[in-house]
Amino acid sequence: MAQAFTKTMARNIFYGGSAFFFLLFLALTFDTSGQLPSRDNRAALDGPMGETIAKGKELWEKNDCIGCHTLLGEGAYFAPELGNVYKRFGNSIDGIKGFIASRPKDGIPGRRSMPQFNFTDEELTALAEFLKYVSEINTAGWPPSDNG
Amino acid sequence: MSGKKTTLGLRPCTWVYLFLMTFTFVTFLVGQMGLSGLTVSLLILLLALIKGELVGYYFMGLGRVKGLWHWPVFIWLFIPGILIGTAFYLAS
Amino acid sequence: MTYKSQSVAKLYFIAAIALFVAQILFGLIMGLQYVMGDFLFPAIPFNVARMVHTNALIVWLLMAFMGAAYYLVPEEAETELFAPWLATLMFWIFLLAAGATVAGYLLLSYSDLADLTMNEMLPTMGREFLEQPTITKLGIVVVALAFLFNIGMTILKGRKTVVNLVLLLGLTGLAVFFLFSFYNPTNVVLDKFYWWWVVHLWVEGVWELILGAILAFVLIKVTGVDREVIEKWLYIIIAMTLITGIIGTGHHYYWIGTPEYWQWWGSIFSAMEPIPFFMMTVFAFNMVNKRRREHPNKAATLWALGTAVMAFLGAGVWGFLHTLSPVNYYTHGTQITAAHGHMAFYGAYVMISLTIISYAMPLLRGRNAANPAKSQTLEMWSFWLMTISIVFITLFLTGAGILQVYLQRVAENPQPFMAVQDQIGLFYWLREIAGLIFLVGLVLYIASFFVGQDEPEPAVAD
Amino acid sequence: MTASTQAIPAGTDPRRPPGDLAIWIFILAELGVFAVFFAAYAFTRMNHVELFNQYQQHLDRRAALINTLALITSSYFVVRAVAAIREDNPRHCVNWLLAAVSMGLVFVVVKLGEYHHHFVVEGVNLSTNTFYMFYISLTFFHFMHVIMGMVILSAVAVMAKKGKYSAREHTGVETGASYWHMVDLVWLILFPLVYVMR
Repeated sequence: MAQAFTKTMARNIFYGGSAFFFLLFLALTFDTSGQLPSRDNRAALDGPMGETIAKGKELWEKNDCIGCHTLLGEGAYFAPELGNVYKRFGNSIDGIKGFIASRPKDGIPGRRSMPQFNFTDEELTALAEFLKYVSEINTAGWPPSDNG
Repeated sequence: MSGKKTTLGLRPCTWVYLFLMTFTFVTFLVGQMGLSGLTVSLLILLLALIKGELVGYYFMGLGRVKGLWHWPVFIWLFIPGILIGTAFYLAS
Repeated sequence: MTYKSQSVAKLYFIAAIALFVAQILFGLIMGLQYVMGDFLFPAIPFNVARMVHTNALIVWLLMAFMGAAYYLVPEEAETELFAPWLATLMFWIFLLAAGATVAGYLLLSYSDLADLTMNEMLPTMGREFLEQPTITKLGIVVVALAFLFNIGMTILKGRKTVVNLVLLLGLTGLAVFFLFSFYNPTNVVLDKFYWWWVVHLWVEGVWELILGAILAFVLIKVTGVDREVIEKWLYIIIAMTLITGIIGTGHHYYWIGTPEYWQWWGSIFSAMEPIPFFMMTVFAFNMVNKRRREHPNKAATLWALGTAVMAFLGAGVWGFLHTLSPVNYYTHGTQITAAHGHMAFYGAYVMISLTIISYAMPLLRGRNAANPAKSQTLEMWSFWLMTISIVFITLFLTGAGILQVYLQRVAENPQPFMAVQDQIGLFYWLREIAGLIFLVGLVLYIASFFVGQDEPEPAVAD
Repeated sequence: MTASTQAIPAGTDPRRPPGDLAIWIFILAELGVFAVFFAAYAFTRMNHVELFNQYQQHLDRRAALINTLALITSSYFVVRAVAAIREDNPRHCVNWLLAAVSMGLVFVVVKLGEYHHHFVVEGVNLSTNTFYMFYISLTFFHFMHVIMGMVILSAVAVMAKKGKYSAREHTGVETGASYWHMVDLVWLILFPLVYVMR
């Protein structure tokens, strides 16, 4: 007699369905790759500040900034969103540099405080340029408020 | 092919097939004539839902299934049908 | 325990539980830092505590998965492990690498650790969950390959069951997608895009295959239900998982610079991601209700059912809450995400690990089927304490998140991040208290391994 | 009553849909996705009526007509294939299945022509505008289903050719048929919704 629900069919659906949707995912990825140049602000990376920005990203990673902050909403939720910090600081590179440079070495009693990283001026510029670059990525209007 | 129930010499599924083809032509002609507006849209939608139910009932064979499995295609047509109809109604 | 080589699993399980303890302790430190900002500053800054918290979690889950594989693959394949010595060797390498990495996090500043491990040669550090030094990542790849080789060869020479096949597939996927952690372009959008191929395709993809396989194995053992029935359910559940979960990756591509159609694709498919979890809940309860034997290990059955329910709540329901793009626009990157993360990880992966440990440990320690009643009672207490605590942690974080979203993003005059954090401190305190109760549960859990060891086992009623 | 009623093998549960139940779980999931996509199309159109009406005119309705007819015909052939195997005639079953697959091929060729016009000649993509986003998403997602269905039907045809099916045991044929009808069913709603309703 015909069986109502067979293991073979369940297996075929698993393999077929997974392959099908993975291929669809690859197709969408392919389209995304084609679209990214118009959204991801890569012009800045190819521009005169490109190397500075790359240096900024290295510093961003080397100091684990993502361990407290979010960047475009991803990261830890302990400290403010930085994807739009350039705008929040009034489009000011110097504002960002000044803030990072002025963190107290021993923290603030009873409150969260960003560590003092003792960056050189060049490093501060690189970080600020990196954050400026990120702020100019087209994020479909996110975040909803300048406060991140 | 002996002893099959037929109407005018055609199997029921063949009749369904002819209906589906006809309905499709009607839908196409409405498009070609550039007809638009809520009434036309809803009629086309209704026609599409009927076509869908014909496929579910006769082609998929759910018509002769009893119980819960009689309904999935009907429900599937019904809910998006209502939603699409509502959206077009609100848009006009 | 049927095969001698299964005993290697014990090492992995013990290390997993030890790292679990570390994870919870650092979680409590972080929780306190949320309300007492200067706690342990600058000795253990928040980011360091968080790295230990998340990385210990990942490593202990991997350890538990590997332990589970070393335990159940020989049993399913009905043959000894291909190379037990390799499994032992890899364990020590993995443990040393993990230990050295954590020590590096705690003793050095992160940038010094990066310099020491020559991160600049192949920069992969400093990205969420992938903070490990590049050399540790390479170590993970080596361990994973040796591990896959070992269990792959075991499966090849023995009986091929669906549980083994699915587990192997899941573990292979785990290793393959981890390779994307080595891709780190300067372009932030590309970086994030492929970062999710590790993170999402792990936890909402291949890890669920591992979860399903382990759950199926334990259910076959404790319920005695026909293998055929369980295996076809396993297939259909993991099919739905990948069908919804792969395109479901799109729910991470709303606001990171990717094209906007992902808002549709991601919303539609991830809205369906609760379905496989729901099926898993129905499946687990069905199998237990149809059980053909009363297995004396009640605690393992409880963990298995708990996994099915909590995975559905944490991953399914709490995931769905904020997965639709219009909702996610407001909740992205807030405590709502944290709430979901806690219950989903606990409900799905922590609980499945504890399920297999609960089932296998008594056997690995030379018992016939289960721990004595006293020990099981304590274990079940720890189940309820930890599970209820995590529910409350999730609820408090959800409360914090809703307020945060409102004050920071929706209100007429949105307030700055830190001003909002000050106003939701109460929720963080409550979360910390729930976390302490979780720790009590964890202590009881560990105690359950040591109490009543001289008492007889409950009778096996087959 | 349909012609095939009499040929139901003894012992088949009248409360079960034809084919393997596993495929029906899959079909329900797929239908669910399409239903949400359709509703999303309709409600998004609400806020962009002008845009949708304008770009709908850019679509090739004739091609869509051919494709609809092709899919309906193909579905009909599959019905005949199932009827043939119920009458214990595997040879006819294989022929009907191959006819169905070739109608699927017609669909694929016509659709590729349409895509060529939109993607290459017009230079449209998913990000061009909301209408094209839906048009491409819906039709491409469906297009992949057509290809998947053709693979399934071909596999069933091969099995039938090898004599794996009979009037007594032909769950495989019914399973493939159910999937293919689902592909047809979705298109029957997609065609008027995207190409005609305005």
